[in-house]
Amino acid sequence: MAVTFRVQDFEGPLDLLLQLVEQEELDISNISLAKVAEQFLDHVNEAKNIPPEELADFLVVAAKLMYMKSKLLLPSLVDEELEEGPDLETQLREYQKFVAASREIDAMWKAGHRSFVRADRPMKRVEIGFAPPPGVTSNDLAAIMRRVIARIEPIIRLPKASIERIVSIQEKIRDLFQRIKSHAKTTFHTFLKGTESRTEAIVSFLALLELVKQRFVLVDQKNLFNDIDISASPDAPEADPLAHSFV
Amino acid sequence: MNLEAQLEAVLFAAAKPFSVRRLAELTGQSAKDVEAALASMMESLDEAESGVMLQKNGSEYELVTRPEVAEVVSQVVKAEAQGELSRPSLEALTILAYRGPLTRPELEQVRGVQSSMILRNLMIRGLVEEHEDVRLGQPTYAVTFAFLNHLGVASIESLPDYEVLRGHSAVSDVLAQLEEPKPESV
Amino acid sequence: MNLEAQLEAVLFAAAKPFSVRRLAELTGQSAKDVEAALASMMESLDEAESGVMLQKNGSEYELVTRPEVAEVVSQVVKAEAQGELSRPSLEALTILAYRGPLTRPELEQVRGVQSSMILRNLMIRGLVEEHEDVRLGQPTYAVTFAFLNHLGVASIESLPDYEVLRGHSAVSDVLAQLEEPKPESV
Repeated sequence: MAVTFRVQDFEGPLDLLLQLVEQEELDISNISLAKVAEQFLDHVNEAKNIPPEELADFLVVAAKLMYMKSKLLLPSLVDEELEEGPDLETQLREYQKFVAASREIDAMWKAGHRSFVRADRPMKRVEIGFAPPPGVTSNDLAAIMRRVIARIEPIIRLPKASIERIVSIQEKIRDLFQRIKSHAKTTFHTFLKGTESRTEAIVSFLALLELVKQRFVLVDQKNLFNDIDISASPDAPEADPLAHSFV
Repeated sequence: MNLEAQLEAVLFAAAKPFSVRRLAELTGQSAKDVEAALASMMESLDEAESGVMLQKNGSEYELVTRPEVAEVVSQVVKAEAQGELSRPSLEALTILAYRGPLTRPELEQVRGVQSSMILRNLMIRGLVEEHEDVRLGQPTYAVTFAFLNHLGVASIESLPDYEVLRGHSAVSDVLAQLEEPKPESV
Repeated sequence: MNLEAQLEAVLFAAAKPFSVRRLAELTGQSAKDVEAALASMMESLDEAESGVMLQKNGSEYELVTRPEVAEVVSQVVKAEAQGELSRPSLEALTILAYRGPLTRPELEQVRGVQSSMILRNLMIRGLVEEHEDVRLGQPTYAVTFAFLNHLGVASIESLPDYEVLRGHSAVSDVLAQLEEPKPESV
């Protein structure tokens, strides 16, 4: 689907989602969220400046949106793992309130009507002299320094950990693609069954949607309440779907 | 001399925030009496239209100048320069101000995006601090006096629409869904 | 806001004596009006039995604590200056011991927390001092010889595991981030 308009810079998945809903002049509801699902995916696809450590959060929201959209078409479709966690509609309503409040805070921040604390009198220093902390040893210092270092380490690792997480999502999609090709035919529930965590279910689901979108697979549902059959498309393009996927 | 005068003198002389507990220790009075005296001090400073007000953040108190006189006071004291706030910073500060103290996963739940770098940057700027109380094994974070000072408010309760945003049940609903940890938070 | 409140706020925040002439300049009012406002302030502080009073010394005025509360105030100042160090203070002191001299932004980058009050407190206690070398236009800070002496070590290098902890890559890496542009500007 073509993107019908460009949103302004966005800061996180809920911000993007809110901007899409507001620009379409929709209320926040499950139906309107489903309506903007594909636009959301397109924006995530095209955005160049999503920090790697935030990409996974965008993918989580994308998966929820696509799941909501699928459910509107196929009410029988229920995935317990995707049902878990916060309800996106509630989450977005709350987020909207805080965005509004943050604009007022910003105005106050810029107004310059600030309070001042009392200046420190330089006299104090002269009065006190040397006051070492009682009972502190050099071994205590070494222990504290080790704690400080332990606290820094995750911060240093953050970008690396994010990249590792994205790489693992890519590997997962590659793996799923192979599974579909080799089995030729599978069903939607089988597809989600092997997944262990919510993230994995989301990734599986996203992979499927990508493959459908890029015409690698065909989906077919015999009856309204039946499972969805998935099969490799006979005229699947030769290109690697990963080249076009958004992860 | 009465407790209120003692507390006022201590807050004035030390020129830093004190917790109710610490003030009770220092004056040898019960926390309840200290709280009552502080409430009375807040009221009398307001009534007297003093240039000084008592600011409250959580269970801590500090004496500061009233925002209405900021212009004349800024001629004699320099406040630490704080530039503008980016949108993510503003968002995180607003959520922590109205809903804090919050753990990092709770903040991330409301923002919908991982927030460890934002929290770290706000702590380095002195606008957010880690609190003593831990929830579900996680440290909690709240806005600082430096943040309240910059806005010129006596307490977070005086922020616009405080009751509505603080007490909204839907926020609690969202947060209640947090009992299970987020999958693989980085 | 009224003149009295403006004067009170100026005297409170600046924490030093002011002449009537200077106060008149700051507020843009006549010396006569300033004097009248100061007289009124003196009276209302007395009537309210505040812990703070307006002291006149020659032609200069200063807000000070009332002598009746001197005891509790000096106790507080002493306790604050000589008692145990808070955990955050001890942490800052340790970082400066192992990794100093550091500028304030560098110390804050390693701690992940704003540290100006803590740094001031450590200097007041004679545990930390400003160093000669300046980096990026910022003064640097290191622990004092008196503090090392107190710990019973002859030099910084004799601190336990000095080489390993000082040279740890996590600390160097996080300090290196100070020079790079931040991923998210706060």
